[in-house]
Amino acid sequence: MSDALPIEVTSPTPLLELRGISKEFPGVKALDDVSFAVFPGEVHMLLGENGAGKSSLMKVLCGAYRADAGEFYYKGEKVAIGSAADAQKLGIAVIFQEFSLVPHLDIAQNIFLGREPKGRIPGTIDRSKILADAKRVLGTIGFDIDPSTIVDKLGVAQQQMVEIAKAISQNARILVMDEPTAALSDRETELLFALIARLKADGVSIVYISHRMAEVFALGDRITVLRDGRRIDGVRPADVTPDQLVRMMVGRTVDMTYPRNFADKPGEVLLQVKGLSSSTGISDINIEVRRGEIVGLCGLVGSGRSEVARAIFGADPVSSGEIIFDGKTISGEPDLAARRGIALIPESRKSEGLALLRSVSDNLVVSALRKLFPSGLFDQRSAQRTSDGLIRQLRIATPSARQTVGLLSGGNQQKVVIGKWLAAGSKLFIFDEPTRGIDIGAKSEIFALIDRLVAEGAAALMISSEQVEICHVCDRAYVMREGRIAGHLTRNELTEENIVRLGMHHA
Amino acid sequence: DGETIAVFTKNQTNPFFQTVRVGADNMAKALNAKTLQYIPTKPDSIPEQLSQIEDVVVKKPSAIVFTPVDYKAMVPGVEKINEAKIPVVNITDRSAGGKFLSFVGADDYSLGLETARFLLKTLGGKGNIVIIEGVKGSLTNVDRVRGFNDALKENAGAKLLASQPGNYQRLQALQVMENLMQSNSQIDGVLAANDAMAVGAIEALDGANRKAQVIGINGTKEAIDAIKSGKLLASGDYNGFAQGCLGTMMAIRSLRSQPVIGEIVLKPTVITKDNFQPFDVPLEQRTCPTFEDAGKLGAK
Amino acid sequence: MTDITKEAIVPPRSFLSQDAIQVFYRLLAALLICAVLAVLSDSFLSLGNILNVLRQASLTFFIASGLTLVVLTAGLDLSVGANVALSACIAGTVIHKTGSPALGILTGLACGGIVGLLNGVMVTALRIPSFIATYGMLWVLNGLTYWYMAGETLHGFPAGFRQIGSGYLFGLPIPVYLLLVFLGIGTLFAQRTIWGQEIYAIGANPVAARLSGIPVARRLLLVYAVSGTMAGLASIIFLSRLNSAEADIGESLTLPAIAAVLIGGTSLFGGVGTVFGTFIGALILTLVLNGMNLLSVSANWQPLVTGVIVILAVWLDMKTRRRAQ
Amino acid sequence: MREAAVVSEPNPLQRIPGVAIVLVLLIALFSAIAPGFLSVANLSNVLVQSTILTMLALPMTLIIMTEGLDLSMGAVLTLTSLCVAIVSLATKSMLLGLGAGLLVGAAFGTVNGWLVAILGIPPFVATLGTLGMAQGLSLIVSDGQSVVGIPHSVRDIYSATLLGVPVPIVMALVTYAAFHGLLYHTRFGTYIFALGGNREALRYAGLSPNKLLIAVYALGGAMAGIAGLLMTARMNSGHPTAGLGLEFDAIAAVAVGGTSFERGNGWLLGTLLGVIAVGVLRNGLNLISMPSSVQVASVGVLVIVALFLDGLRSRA
Ligand SMILES: Nc1ncnc2c1ncn2[C@@H]1O[C@H](COP(=O)(O)OP(=O)(O)OP(=O)(O)O)[C@@H](O)[C@H]1O
Ligand SMILES: Nc1ncnc2c1ncn2[C@@H]1O[C@H](COP(=O)(O)OP(=O)(O)OP(=O)(O)O)[C@@H](O)[C@H]1O
Ligand SMILES: [Mg+2]
Ligand SMILES: [Mg+2]
Repeated sequence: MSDALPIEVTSPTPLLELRGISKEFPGVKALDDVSFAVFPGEVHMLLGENGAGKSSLMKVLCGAYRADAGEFYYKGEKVAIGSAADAQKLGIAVIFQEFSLVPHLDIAQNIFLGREPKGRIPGTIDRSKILADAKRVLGTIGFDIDPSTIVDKLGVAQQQMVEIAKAISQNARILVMDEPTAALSDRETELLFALIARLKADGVSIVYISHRMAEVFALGDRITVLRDGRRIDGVRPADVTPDQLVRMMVGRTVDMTYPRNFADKPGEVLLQVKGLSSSTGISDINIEVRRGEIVGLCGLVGSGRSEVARAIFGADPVSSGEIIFDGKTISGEPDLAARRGIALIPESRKSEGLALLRSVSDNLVVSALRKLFPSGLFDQRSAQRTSDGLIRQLRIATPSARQTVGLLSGGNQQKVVIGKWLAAGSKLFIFDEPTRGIDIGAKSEIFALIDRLVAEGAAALMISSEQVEICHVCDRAYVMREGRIAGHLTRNELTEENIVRLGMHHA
Repeated sequence: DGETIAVFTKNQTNPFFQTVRVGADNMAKALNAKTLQYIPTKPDSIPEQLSQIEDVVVKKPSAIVFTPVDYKAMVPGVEKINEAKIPVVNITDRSAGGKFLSFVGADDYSLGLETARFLLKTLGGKGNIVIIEGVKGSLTNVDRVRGFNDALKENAGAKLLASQPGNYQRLQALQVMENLMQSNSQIDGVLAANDAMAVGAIEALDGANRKAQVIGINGTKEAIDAIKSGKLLASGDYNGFAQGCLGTMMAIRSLRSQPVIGEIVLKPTVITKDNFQPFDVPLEQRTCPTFEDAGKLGAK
Repeated sequence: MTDITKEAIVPPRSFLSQDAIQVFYRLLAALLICAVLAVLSDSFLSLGNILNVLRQASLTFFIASGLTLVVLTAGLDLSVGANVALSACIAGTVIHKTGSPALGILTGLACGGIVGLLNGVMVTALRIPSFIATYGMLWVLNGLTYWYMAGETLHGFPAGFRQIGSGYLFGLPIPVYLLLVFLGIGTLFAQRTIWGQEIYAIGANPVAARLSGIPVARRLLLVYAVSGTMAGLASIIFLSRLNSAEADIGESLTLPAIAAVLIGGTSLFGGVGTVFGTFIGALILTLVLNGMNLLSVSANWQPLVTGVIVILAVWLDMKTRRRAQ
Repeated sequence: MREAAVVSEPNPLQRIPGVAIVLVLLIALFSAIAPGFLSVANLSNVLVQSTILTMLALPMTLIIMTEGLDLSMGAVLTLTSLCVAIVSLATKSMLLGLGAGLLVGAAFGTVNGWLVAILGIPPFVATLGTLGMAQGLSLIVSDGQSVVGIPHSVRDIYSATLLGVPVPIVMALVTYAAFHGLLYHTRFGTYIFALGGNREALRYAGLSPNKLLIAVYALGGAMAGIAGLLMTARMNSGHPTAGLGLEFDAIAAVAVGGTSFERGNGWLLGTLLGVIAVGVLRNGLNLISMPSSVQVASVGVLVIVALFLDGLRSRA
């Protein structure tokens, strides 16, 4: 493996080839006879619906899962990838969808976990070298931060950057990125794209999983589409339109413009927030949401949008200000807000949204227990019926309502988080990044659902980093900057340009 | 006058040691001295009593009245006291080492022997017997059970069915007894190494509507009550009150340069329904024996 | 829905829930121990002995059933034993002073419940991890009890009161009826009420539970109070069964209760387990001790055997659980 | 804003852990009211008394960091203490005794690790089981009796001094230094953080979490072996119940010291402070002759107060 790689994008032999990979979980055929090839120096996009098997294929590729059947070829030679160590020897590095960082170690220790430079005394670590090395790696991806910072103190985006640094530091020939931008802000996304370009120039192959069409066409050299565990097709971006790609992924046509039936006249005021401040860093927030409206809440990552959502829901303590919902002032814990009819779909599905060890059904009914069982007596059958309905409605790919929710694919987990509030009969839905990690088909269905909800008299407050979405579906939007409302945009003013302008620091 | 006597006992849960402490307090009050009680927070904890000794040595009380939680393992502690030149009297369990002014205690072996003999005599020297043991390895238990067994050996007609641990705990003794009754249809006598276990065994017998003669050891108030009501055959008097009194007395006398008795081993008394009256007096109303009585009670 | 998606959805293989399967395996383990004992000892299979075992298991079960709820929320209550001791001593005093068993029972339950509630307050309002909060509480309660009892023993209670612990009704010991009642109530509460569901949800992920609109603090208070009240109930049974109480009765009750919960298949990480499993756990522990008494196993060997059984029981559980998945 | 919170230093007062505050308060209080508390002899007492618990609490910190627990430590300590006594009695050699203690301790630790890592039994249950086994073996090898008559060389370990410092304190300091180095400066230490924080990360890094886990538990057992030597030396005998329940003291010290039971966040110095705080409290209360029932409760109050202060701090 010491021989230099031919930097030849059109090399006839793939760098790595997977043939006939199958992988079955109880009740789920995650991969069914999938073949997949990566050529040197290409960015290979891997697309598919939620639960199509993308992450599973990559986990097989990097040795985290053992395939039931299939063969691996490295530069045309048959190899075995039975463990993470095997994959590493072949120069494969992965940035997982779920973080693989150790919270109470610092950035440098995380980057070089298992590959620490040896100190003078056996067993010890050369502290100055590890810091210097980390600094260098962080430099190559343009991430300026002290490598001795403890990872637990970092935000999601920063953790994602460390994750990337960790993969880069392995000098991999093949780099797998599973939805790397889902948690990144625009600035970090740009850094990442620049990095990808550089790696590509160095002959590194990149497998890139994403649900964002724009990225597919901006970055991809080749595209492989999976559907229900099968390989559907391999194409070049130049040869397809987004519509065609989507049809390959979902097997039908999807309207990607998120149609909305805007009401002529907004309804009565449902939520009124007056001068809200909280120790989490937001101050003097004034927001109004009327029945029948979808109101956007935009701004840069870290501008405090989630904090506003949490404060309204009672999840964070309010230091001053007033929240009037449906004519009455509310203050207290989330259970009070929930009972009055507010729903919060939080931004982190794993830590805040789901009981991963419990079943899909348990998770789907948990917020609606009081409504479904007013007598206080719980009935498993009726809970199951309710969840079966939601599973159908949201097209959640799961073998049954009894499946453990932690075993679903990322996007399907997100659907469960959304689904649990549908049964509760809430009046105001606060969505914090509801479509993060959700495939295009599901996205348009979810927007159709929100549209239906508000048409029936509910309202929604929606936080999203994808400004296109905000512009398409919102009646109007507030833009936040540094913990305050920086401006308000009406339907007519709602453009990406305006959002960015208002949201920028020192605009 | 005004001496402080540090009194060490094994735990705060066993009623026996409460009688020791009250005895010591009574005597100290009578002699114009005062006591400081040291009890491990975890019952019978060796490391803790060792620490307490080390702490007390810093405080330098006039004298110490000492019950080792373990007679062998506490020897280094006693040596620490000796090194600090604090006079110390050993009560209850005889320490395996160290220098003491005096020892005041009862003889566990003969207590076990005598109470068991009494039971066997009542049964006419024969019958099916079970032993409920205390905490494995504690001096009191070893000697008492040895006494039980020797009494059994004297009576060829008596048969030992089982010897099982109740750890000096009422509930455990009750459950052991319940279980033993399942496998033994006829149990005539129960030898329990303390009163709490004896009473536990009686509850088990009552619950199964079975009868057996039961003895315990310590002479606690509940045992006396049970003897009065005829449920308990007898209890060996361990006489903690006298031990506390006499131990403190010896310590104070030595501080005042009065003569002391080097060793007082209280004679075993078997409390039965014929002689319980003197024992049926509330603790607070009892009076300590005098120095002259001490000789009669069992000085060697 | 497209046809392909439909294919991916395979119906569940078994109509039994995972919990039911686990309980079944555990029951099997208990029966296995019974079979071994029946072979080794003639007296084991007598009706008397079986009732005996059930009655002995009941005390552990009362404590452990409340504890199960706490463990389901990913908490732990190390103070249950000390709570039993204090409640028994206070209830005993009340009966002595007033002569009214009813008043004594109420006091015992209330005392246990209040201690539990205090645990709950420490865990929710003061945010002290339950393991530590209840460990601290254990010592505070011990101190209180030692001080209150001052080395004395309470004994001698009215005959009527003593029936609760040692009486029979239609040939069955009264504690066995109580055991069945609380087994039923506990199971219904955990499986068939929305509070039970909420408790499972809290254990599985407290943050998500809070953001799902569950009043987490109130439910936790409830759970700790119930655990305390069950300790109070156990103290009453203890009192009437042994006709006496002293300061150190709790010490030997805590670890067996926790062991019963864990052998019963409830996970310390919360969200998984059943009250019925705990019952079987208590049963297994009692069977082992009963067997060792019947077989006259030397005292020295008893902790060792118990330790091995605890590990074996849980290991078998893990094995079957893996297979079932 | 959270971004700001990362950069700016929080109020330094808020960063002082609860255990340090409690310790300082206790020392101030007892200096004022307990005669003799500040004497060198007494302070040396407190430290010497804390050494055995230190030996248990340090490895317990590492075990808790792996989201584990070792309930068997007290019982294993008891067993190793007996082994030290029996072997040194038979061979008249302290070193052989220590060797036996270490061996038995490490063996038990390895069994714990094996049960937890390979069989996947939850640590609480696995070590509850081995607790029973160690306790049973202690009773069996000693037949419930104390083992006495051991050579003087063993006893000297506890009572001797090195350059005027009692040997147990020297041993504890060396142990602390070793653990500090191990946890914060070696690869093994790094992996301990990962065992509790993110076991998957270790697996992806090509390391075996199972082997590491076993090593951590084995270390705990071996330390119980060393503590067993100290215990035997302290009692000049072996006793079949001497160390029972010490594991809970160790766990309390770890918790008081600010190590959390989740996600591999541990603080060794805090553990040391926790051990000393418990020692100071007991010693001071003995010196002022506090009634024993209050002493019993005070340990509970200490634990609760320290954790409460920590909770306040983390919320601020
Ligand atoms: N460990 C597992 N056990 C059981 N089922 C699994 C497991 N891992 C994945 N699956 C199932 O395999 C299927 C494919 O999942 P995978 O995570 O590969 O989807 P994905 O394409 O990455 O989806 P997403 O876009 O939502 O991340 C899903 O139905 C998922 O529920
Ligand atoms: N400058 C930053 N770079 C990277 N991550 C950040 C930054 N600022 C905050 N974060 C982290 O990003 C996450 C979201 O931030 P926060 O909730 O404060 O703002 P938001 O506007 O709601 O952002 P989001 O778009 O993620 O909802 C948090 O976990 C936070 O710690
Ligand atoms: Mg995925
Ligand atoms: Mg956010």
